[in-house]
Amino acid sequence: MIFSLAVYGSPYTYQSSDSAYQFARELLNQGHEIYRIFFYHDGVYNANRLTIPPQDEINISSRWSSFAGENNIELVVCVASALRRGVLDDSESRRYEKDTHNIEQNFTLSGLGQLIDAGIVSDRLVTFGS
Amino acid sequence: MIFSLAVYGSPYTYQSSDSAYQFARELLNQGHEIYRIFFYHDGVYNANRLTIPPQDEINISSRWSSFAGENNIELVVCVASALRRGVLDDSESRRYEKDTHNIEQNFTLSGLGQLIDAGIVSDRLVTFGS
Amino acid sequence: MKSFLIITRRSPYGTSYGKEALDAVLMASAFVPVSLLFLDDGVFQIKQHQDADCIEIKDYSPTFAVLEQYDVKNIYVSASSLQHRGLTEKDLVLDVEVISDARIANLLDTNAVVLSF
Amino acid sequence: MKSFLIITRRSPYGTSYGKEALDAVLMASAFVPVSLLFLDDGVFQIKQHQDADCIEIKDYSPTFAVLEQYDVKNIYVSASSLQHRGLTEKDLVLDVEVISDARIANLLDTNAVVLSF
Amino acid sequence: MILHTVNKSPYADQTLLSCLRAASEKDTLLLIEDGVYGALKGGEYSALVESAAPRILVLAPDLEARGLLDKLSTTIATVDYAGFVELTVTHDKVVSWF
Amino acid sequence: MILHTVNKSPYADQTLLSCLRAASEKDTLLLIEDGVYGALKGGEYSALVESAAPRILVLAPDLEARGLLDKLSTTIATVDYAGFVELTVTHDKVVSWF
Repeated sequence: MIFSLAVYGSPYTYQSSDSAYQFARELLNQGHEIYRIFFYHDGVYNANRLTIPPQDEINISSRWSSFAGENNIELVVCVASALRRGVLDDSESRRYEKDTHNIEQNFTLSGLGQLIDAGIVSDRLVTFGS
Repeated sequence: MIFSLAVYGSPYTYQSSDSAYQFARELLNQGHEIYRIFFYHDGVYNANRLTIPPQDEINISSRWSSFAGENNIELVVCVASALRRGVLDDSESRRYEKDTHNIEQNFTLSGLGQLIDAGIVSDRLVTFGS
Repeated sequence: MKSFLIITRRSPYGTSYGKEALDAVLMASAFVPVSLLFLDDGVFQIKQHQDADCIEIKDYSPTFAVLEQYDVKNIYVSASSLQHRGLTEKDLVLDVEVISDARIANLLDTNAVVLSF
Repeated sequence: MKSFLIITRRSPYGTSYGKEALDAVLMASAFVPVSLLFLDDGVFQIKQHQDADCIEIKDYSPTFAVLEQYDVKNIYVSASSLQHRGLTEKDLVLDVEVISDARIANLLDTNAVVLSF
Repeated sequence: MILHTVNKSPYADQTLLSCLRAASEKDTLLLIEDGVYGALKGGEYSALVESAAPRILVLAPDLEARGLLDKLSTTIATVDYAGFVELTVTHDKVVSWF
Repeated sequence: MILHTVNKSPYADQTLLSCLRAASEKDTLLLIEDGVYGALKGGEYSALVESAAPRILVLAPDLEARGLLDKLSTTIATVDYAGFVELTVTHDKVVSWF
């Protein structure tokens, strides 16, 4: 089956990104396809590449990034949610004349339409809320 | 009287930073002193200088920064909370070999001891939770 | 074409979920048939007389009032949620269909995709 | 010297508040007399047999069990919170004083600073 | 004498109930943010709040923002931010429930 | 046939009650994250959950993480993440309550 996931919780604060990751990994184990993982609300902070967790804890944004890279999965961050919360890619950073960007590799900023599209295209859309 | 505030909510997502700001402004109106405003939990995102709110909305991190600058108030961000959530100053950024930092002017990263100290020194410590 | 049900369960301003639900409704309405359900504290999203200027937050409740212009025709509010909160239809900014819990179960059943906020 | 009361009201892992309360207790204990109160879902912080490895989150409950070593001697748990949840003292990782709601009101009164998480 | 603040709706969350269990008669409860929904008249929690032992107040700007001035329980008084600050001065400490 | 997930403790939050009001008899409820506290035996919400019309399951790793294996209500079965995924396949859609 084709799945998409939506993640709304900030990493390290809410369990929702951990749950979404465990669920996503199990989807691939069972041979399902992940069409898209969409980050909305405080979930956009999952894409912040500046996170430095303690050494005995997992780096959540790197974990998503490796997972997506290895399995060719789209990680889409809602651009409107991300801009107001200060998660920028290179192009938004330039457009708004900021001196840097902070988005982790393999994450893409895009519109909320990508969440609706994920709902249309996927057999199942599973939300991990906060 | 001497006041300190603690802010735990992420900006734009929870009202707690708005409430804390309104309260802080009124403290000064009434002639009280603000010893420190301490950002903990997802409140550390208040210090992210990369936020780009829509034009008809307030920039919460700039608002804190101006308020602190004009009134000489200490804005302290819990360093442990901030590192794991990816809010870095120049020195932490270098220490962990990141290529940039994202802390807004007039915010300082420091230890959780600064919250305890604020409780000891201030006549009142008021928490704005999420 | 798959139909979407969007549910808003949170009160306004305390968290941003209400605003984000509204954005999702507007976006979805451009592509698919959308129903919107105000449930639990979500019913407060459409309470009349909101004025968030006084807390320096942007007031988005007027947009809920004009959703019909965006082809969002199926707008529902939970009868039990209103009743628990001492509210009636007259307290709301827009005409909505007030529905029972059984009808809500039916809405969940008949829409292909359910997004909750 | 001002005394601090730290209250933890949230369950573990769903949010990080429990871990942050623990950090605050450890920090405060270096400077001031600290009391710690487990209230509401906070009582689940000290439920025995936790093992967060299975959800790949760091398990901090063992630190609660050794708080006495950090000079945190006054550790309380709400009797009504335990009872509502079907728990007893025997379910907990450390020896705590189980106290009534009236005693909790008294703790709030007698400590100079109250931090809640 | 404690000023308790509560920022969660009792219709969504148990925080107000928990605060009421711990508060003393001489304390004051201030409902802020989504806590103001506790000040509604005619709702499921109205009787409980109206008969609570501590004095209960509500933060006017948060009430007004949510369009609830016409729904305020008649036994509950409002304060603005100036009043909120004054309450923190006249009480010995503030305990936040969230 | 719907799979409902609930991730909030009923002792803190009304979300589980709300889900139960909206769920049909033929649906399944899966308690995840802090939702697993709804599966406790001997608590205030145990009778309600045990007598609920829809089938109620609990996510084992979240239960185990919280040290609740010894407190699980005898009428509630557990599933692991593999079982969670299978439930999303065997039900028509997933509705998340949080």
